[in-house]
Amino acid sequence: MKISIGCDHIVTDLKNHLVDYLTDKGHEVIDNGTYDNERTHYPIYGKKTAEKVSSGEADLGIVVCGTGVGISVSANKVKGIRAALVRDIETARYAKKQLNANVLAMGGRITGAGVIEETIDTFLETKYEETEESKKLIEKIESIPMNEELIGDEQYFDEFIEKWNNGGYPAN
Amino acid sequence: MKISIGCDHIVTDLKNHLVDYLTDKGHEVIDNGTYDNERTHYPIYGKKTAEKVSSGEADLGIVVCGTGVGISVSANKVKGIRAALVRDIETARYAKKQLNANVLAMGGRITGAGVIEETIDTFLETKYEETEESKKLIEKIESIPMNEELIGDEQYFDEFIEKWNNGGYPAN
Amino acid sequence: MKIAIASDENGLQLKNHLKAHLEKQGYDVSDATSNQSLDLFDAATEVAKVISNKEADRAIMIDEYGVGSSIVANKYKGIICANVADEHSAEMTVRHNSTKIITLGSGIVGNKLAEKICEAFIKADYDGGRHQIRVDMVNKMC
Amino acid sequence: MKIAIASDENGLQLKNHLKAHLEKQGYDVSDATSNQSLDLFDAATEVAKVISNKEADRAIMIDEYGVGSSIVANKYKGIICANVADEHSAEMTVRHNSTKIITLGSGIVGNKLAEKICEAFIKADYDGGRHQIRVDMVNKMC
Repeated sequence: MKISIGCDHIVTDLKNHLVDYLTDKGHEVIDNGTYDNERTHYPIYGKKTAEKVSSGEADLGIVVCGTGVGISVSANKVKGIRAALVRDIETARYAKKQLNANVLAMGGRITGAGVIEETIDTFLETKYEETEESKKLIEKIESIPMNEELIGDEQYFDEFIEKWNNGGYPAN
Repeated sequence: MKISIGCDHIVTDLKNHLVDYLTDKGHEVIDNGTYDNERTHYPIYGKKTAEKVSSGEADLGIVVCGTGVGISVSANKVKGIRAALVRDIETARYAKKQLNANVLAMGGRITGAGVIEETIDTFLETKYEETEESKKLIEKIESIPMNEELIGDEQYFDEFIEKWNNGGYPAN
Repeated sequence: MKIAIASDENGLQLKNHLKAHLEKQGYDVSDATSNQSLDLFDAATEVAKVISNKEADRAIMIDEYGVGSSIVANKYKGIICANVADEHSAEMTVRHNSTKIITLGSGIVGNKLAEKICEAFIKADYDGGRHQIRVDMVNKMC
Repeated sequence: MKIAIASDENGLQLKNHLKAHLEKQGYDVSDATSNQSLDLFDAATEVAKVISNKEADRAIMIDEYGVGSSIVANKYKGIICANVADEHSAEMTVRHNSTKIITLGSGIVGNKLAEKICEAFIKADYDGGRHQIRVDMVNKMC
């Protein structure tokens, strides 16, 4: 499978481990960064990782940050993405099977690497089983109006980064 | 507080991180090893860590291995030890408050470092609140006959280590 | 602080348990899905509305797994919602992400754990500071 | 495979739920604390006895937090018991520790998660190999 992956600077080591883990299993991995431990901002990587999935370039996405929340919310705000933030294998199984979730999110400060690996395995192996109920639910989700301008726009966050670089946000 | 800590070779990095975490908070830490990633056996470190607590040399113990199971079971088999294997903060709080648990165990492959840190904080801060019920339960646990020969016996596992060194166990 | 609570049918029992628990602790809790049998989409949409309209400061939404409701709520502009199953996440997501809605899975978390997650969520405050750039970025999206 | 299940009063509801669930899957499940109101010490002791006497191959014990029962069961010689709250631990502890008893907290894990933990526990087999030296060490203790 082709997997799009992303993280923030808190869990870069975990993301690198997962890239190796997935590659060893024969998957092709698109690593959207971040690539080091320098302070950065999770929405950049949540958006990048999700866009590869919504465009069809990747089959599924995996995002990690400290709790998994920030990067999963960012991924979920891309049209067509259903990002499942989970702390256990069964919720990941359900999210794929019944919600056809296409991005899996976990927190590297919350969940250990053994559980994360097995949750990823389960998420990749589980097939979506369409029912009338699941179809209706996904259609309802798709019907929520979404801003599509942001897709592929690499300058989308520039205003904030400029403000950050000019000391417009506190550093603490 | 004086904290006795131990781990197996799967989670030495996590244990080292926790030693620093506890030391930075002003605790005195007895590090019972293991000290590197060379293959070894969790009962050695579960027993060592627990004995410092049962003897009164340390106030409380913390043990970690992959799932937390092996090393917590080993610690629990030392007389006077109530080793709480937990995956969440609330169970640690309960175990201290109502069972007067004196060793906390977690799995480094199961639980992330953020949750482990806050679980340790909660375990150390929570006070045992004796009730008739908790007193009776702890007395019942204490009444189970235990082998006391093993306490302080550093040769206790030698027969198995000798067998291991002579190829008496499979290496896979 | 005003707290809204909601659920679909699968989350009804845990919702009632948590509402009673939080009220016993003195919190002002209003049921956003009382006397209604909504699916998780409609219940999560209701919760997003309650937060967008500032009718409550924080909201808790329960379905069987939590994850479906969080996907729905996060599709609405300005909403930051976290599916959580542990106290530490509940606290940190408020402090770092300015999360105002959490979702819980009644099939995943037991009553005692759910109580503590809700307490940690309600007691936490947003840290602000450097975290604001990320919140600004997220709020520009969708 | 014979499976024993047991609980104190706090775990009664989840015990009955899991017994029905596992039986529906075709497992042979016997209730080691049927029609008895035991505290967690007596219930966990009963479970340890059932495993020591080989009256069951695996056992599942439920109290409100799981952790008390696991402390009790592990005080008996030859017993290796794990308090678990996730599927991965349930599988790995059988494979690596030859665990024959798990404990669950009814206040911590929800029904769906508990079902999957039990299934993972029952389906797993002990790996043997290098793990045997650790099991031998533990079994010499207490």
